[in-house]
Amino acid sequence: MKTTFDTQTIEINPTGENFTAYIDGKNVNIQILRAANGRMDLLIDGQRVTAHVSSDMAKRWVTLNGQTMMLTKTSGAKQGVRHEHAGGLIAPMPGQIRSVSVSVGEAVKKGQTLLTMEAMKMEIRIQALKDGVVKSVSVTQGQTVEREQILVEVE
Amino acid sequence: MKTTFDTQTIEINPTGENFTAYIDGKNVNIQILRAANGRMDLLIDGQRVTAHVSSDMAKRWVTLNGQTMMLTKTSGAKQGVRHEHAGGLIAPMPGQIRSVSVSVGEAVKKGQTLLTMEAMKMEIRIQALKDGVVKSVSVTQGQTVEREQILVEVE
Amino acid sequence: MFNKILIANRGEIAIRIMRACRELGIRTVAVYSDADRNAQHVQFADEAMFIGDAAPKESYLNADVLIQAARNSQSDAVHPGYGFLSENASFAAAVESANLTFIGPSADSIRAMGDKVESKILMKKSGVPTVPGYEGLEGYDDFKKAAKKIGYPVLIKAAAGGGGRGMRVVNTESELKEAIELAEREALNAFGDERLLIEKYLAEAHHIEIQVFGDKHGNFVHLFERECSVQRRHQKIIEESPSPLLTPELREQMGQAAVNAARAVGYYNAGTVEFIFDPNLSSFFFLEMNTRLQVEHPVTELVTGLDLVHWQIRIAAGEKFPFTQSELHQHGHAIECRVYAEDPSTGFLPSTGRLLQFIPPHGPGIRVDSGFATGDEVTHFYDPLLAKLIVHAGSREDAIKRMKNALNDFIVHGVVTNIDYMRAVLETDDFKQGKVSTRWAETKFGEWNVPQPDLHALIAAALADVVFVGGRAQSAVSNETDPFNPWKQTGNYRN
Amino acid sequence: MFNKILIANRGEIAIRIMRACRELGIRTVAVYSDADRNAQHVQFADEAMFIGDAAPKESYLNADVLIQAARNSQSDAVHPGYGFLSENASFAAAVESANLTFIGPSADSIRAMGDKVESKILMKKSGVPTVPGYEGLEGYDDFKKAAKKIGYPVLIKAAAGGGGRGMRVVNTESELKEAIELAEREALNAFGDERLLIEKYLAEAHHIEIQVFGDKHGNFVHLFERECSVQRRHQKIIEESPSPLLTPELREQMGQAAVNAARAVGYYNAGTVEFIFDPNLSSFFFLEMNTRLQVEHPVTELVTGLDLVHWQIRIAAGEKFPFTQSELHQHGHAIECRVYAEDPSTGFLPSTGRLLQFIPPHGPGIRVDSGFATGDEVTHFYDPLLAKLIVHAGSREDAIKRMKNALNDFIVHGVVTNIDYMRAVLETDDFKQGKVSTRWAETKFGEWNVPQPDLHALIAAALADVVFVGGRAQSAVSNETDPFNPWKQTGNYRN
Repeated sequence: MKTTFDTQTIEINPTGENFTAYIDGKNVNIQILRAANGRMDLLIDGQRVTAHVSSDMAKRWVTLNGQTMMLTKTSGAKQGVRHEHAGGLIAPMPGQIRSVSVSVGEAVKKGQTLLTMEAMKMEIRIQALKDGVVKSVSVTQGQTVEREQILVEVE
Repeated sequence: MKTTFDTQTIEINPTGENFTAYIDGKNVNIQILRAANGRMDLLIDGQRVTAHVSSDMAKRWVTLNGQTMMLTKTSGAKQGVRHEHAGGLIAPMPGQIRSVSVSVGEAVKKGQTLLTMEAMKMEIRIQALKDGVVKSVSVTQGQTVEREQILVEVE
Repeated sequence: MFNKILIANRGEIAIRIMRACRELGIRTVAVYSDADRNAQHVQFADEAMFIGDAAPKESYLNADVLIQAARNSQSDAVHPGYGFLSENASFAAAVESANLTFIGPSADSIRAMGDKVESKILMKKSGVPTVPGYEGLEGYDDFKKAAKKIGYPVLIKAAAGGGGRGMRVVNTESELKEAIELAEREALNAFGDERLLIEKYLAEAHHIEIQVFGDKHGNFVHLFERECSVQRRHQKIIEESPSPLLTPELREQMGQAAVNAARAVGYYNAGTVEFIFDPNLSSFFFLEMNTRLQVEHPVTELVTGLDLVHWQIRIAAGEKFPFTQSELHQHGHAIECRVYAEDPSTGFLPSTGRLLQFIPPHGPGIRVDSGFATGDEVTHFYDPLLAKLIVHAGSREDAIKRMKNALNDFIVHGVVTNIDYMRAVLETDDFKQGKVSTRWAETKFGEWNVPQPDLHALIAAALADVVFVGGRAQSAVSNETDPFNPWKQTGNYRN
Repeated sequence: MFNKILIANRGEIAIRIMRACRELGIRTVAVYSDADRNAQHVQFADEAMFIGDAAPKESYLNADVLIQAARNSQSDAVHPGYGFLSENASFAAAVESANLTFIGPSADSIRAMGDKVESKILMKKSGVPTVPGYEGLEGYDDFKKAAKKIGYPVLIKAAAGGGGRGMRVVNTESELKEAIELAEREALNAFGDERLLIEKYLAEAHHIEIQVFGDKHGNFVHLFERECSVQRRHQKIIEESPSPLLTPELREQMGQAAVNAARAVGYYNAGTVEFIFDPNLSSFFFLEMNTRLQVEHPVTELVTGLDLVHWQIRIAAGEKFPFTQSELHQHGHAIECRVYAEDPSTGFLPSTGRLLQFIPPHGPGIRVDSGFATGDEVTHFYDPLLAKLIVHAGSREDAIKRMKNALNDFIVHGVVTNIDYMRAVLETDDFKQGKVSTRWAETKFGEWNVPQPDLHALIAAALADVVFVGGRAQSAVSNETDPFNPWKQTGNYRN
């Protein structure tokens, strides 16, 4: 089975009772000692490795030696998931719009606060990344927004 | 759905978003507040009840208010699962037969040690429940036995 | 003693208070907002009352509804926990007016200490050293003048508040105006009071606080210090006791100052007097008094062997605090790490989502206070504190090692946490030597880079898709069978 | 300090030792039998070595294989834990001969104390009070005469052993012969030595033991007592420290006697001197010395604040024990309950099976040392100890309350446990008043009746079949989908 995480492609193949992983032109031997409840005890080329793994849609959470990493499964063509839109400012986290300071057509300067939102008791300022003109404002005061929702576009 | 545990029969019926349990000629209202991972938070006739429940074949393990009980699902006709066989002595737990002191046809007295087994580092004596004659010996020294396996019969 | 206590809070602290109630044989009533219907604290309580919508103002900050819930459930006391209404004098007064006991100090004590302006003036009068600064200013020009006199950097903070909200460090005059506006708005929003005060910002300051206890019979003791200097965005993340900086003499002086502060406002129940400590001057300045249980109270519990919540309840019920100062001692060393759902690589922005795995560590000397379990949702409505991880060991060195191992064993999947970040902090020489000041995380520790997945991580992620088909590693519908047979999925790959 | 330690044990104690190693920065090597391939202690270690078949003789009691495993893994020390080969002098000697450090006392000390006959004679010589009785008897007639002289009831026990194996109380002469035969066989099987000794059986005896520590530089201290009188079948189930019976004077005398006992055999590392204490006479008698870590060591760790396993390792590495007797103190009160897979309603017969749910409690002052997790199999090959539940609180009264709540929160499904039984013991007036002697459980507490399922239990069981179709509550194959969506099963029944 071939899978791509972000830009890395890896192929897992069963070999009798064990597996091999093909990655970067090399084969790695894997033996599963135990796999249950989101945890795997493995021998990778003879080295004991314990990994906790969880999945949520395309995301994979992996903990190894106490370090947690997040990987994103992609089709392999895309360079990961894009988090910015051209000139569009997106919500960094879910929350509520507290104030909108600009309207469509208004000229704004780099660093100017365009709107503020509140999340987890914090006030967050959304500021212009460049000088420009407001192309669209997609939210109103009091509105609840989701993470990565586009709030305002500047061009 | 009608279920019998040991000798008690209970019928669970959905009523809209909730349930009723019919037992001993009475109806009890049940509301499920949450049910996940083997744990249920219920309102039973308005009273908050938290139960942990696990199943293993016909056995149901239930913990309520810190007390754990084991129930056995039956067809309803039987009076629970029988743990004794007429004159037959069964292994109280899994283990290994250490010695067999009697043979078929031998007369034995109540309390006489018929065989010994070892389990979890303990020596357990299997003794005659009544005076009688050994009808069968089903195990030999060194043999591993399962819980409730018949070891010897006296009649 | 009380028969039933309503806990006007949520999350880990609600559960922690309920544990104490259970141990004292007192029934517990949880309250919950719409977002918390299935929260752990609701499941943990003997009874639970719905109090309104998810937004705090509609539920956990709604005094009337909370008091009504206490009356409807026939509770005889209310424990406010920390945050929310815990330092709201009107709430404390309203609880007492409803013939319920408020488990905390009197409304007057809260009021006296809650106002950062008034309390600072009172402390000056009582001979408790305070940070140079000004109170009662009005209008931008006054602030500008004051800041100039004090000298930049200055600190602007809410007169009514605490916990870093409504607080801004201002480095130059050009930042002053917007900082005041933002702080006023946050203060108004968080505390319903937009007044601010301005102080000298001490760059190399350590945050050292003293736990105090007073009973209703006029007895006061302190339970020694907590060093809380590891902070990000003025929020504590790692606390410990004893402080690696204090000499026995300084500890004694600060303890006495804290008791004096408490006595000045006729304090009873648990409280914390926060000081700024300047290691170069070996001087301490009164910062504020928190008139409630602190988040970091467990480190004090571990080194003193006292259960602070038990004593909060007992004192509220009129019991005398049974120990004199000389009977209290610090044993060993305790450290707390606050595990937050936040991303250190994006300026500690909160992270929300469903907890796919939530496995706290355990073992000798390890305590975890948490309000979450696997499968729970971390929402954006409330504080992103997932758990408090606290360790106790014979020495500071052993406690640090124990904490590093405990952080290593703490598995959280589904939201980004600060676990790796905190372990990296513990591994610095500055932390080991006790040199971390309150601005250290921003100025010295620097940027945090997320560890990049290595070969083993890629293999594990890819293998999980093969091995756990239909199990944990896949949220799509499939043919999971018996979740109690760990081998069913791996078929003949079993070793 | 060591680089790598092989732990020649399994279960909770192997994990507990590995935690200490991790904290000291030492790599760990687990060993496992065929039955333990997937055991928690194997998963917890840095490395793991297979040592043989499930039967202890073929694996955990096989000294040659264990030493070979230590050499193959390039370990530089071996920790034996408790049980198995921990008190086997030949093993200790063989470990040292293989140029590995044995983390425990010298083979000579083990040998001197391991022989119940020789050690009793040595203690008599050293002025440590011993129980009236006879050693070195041969043949039934000698035993019969000795028993008559002492007066029934008498206690027969293995000269080589401990932990209740090979031990029999004999009430009348008619029981004597079979008791000797059984005890000899058990002793031979467990210790490879069938010699027995006979003693007066003290009916109202309390079991009080003193933890001692010696280093390799001739320093000795004791870490106070543990009261271990709650026993069934001569096996401890509940232990605590301090003992509710001891006065400071008696504590001091017993501590001194224990140190004398240790000194008499040139002891180093952790050891425990067990005494029988007669509350009517206020007298104590030497019972035996256990030359290893005890199961119940955590209660001592909690009241003294010392990590006993850390100190075992440090002392084995040649460090000096850094505290003098006067620097050691008891803080608060600690209780341990041993959670066994056994059925109190059938004479404590072990219970085996797969753990369908295994949810240990947590919270302030609660510690759990366990070698099991949900999904694990409890087999008949080894000791049925599922977990040690240990609490620490300010007072004995608070500790009892804390323990009752912790037992309440401990969920174990799949095997029968003694949890309910232990909670019932804690609720008796005798326990509360510290009056429980070693025979109390059998003679006073009486028969244990399993709680009968009530209406709510029936409803919960029946409802689970409806709600959890395909989930936890059903072992048959069905259409479980996403185990992380708790609502998928309940469909529109969700509230």
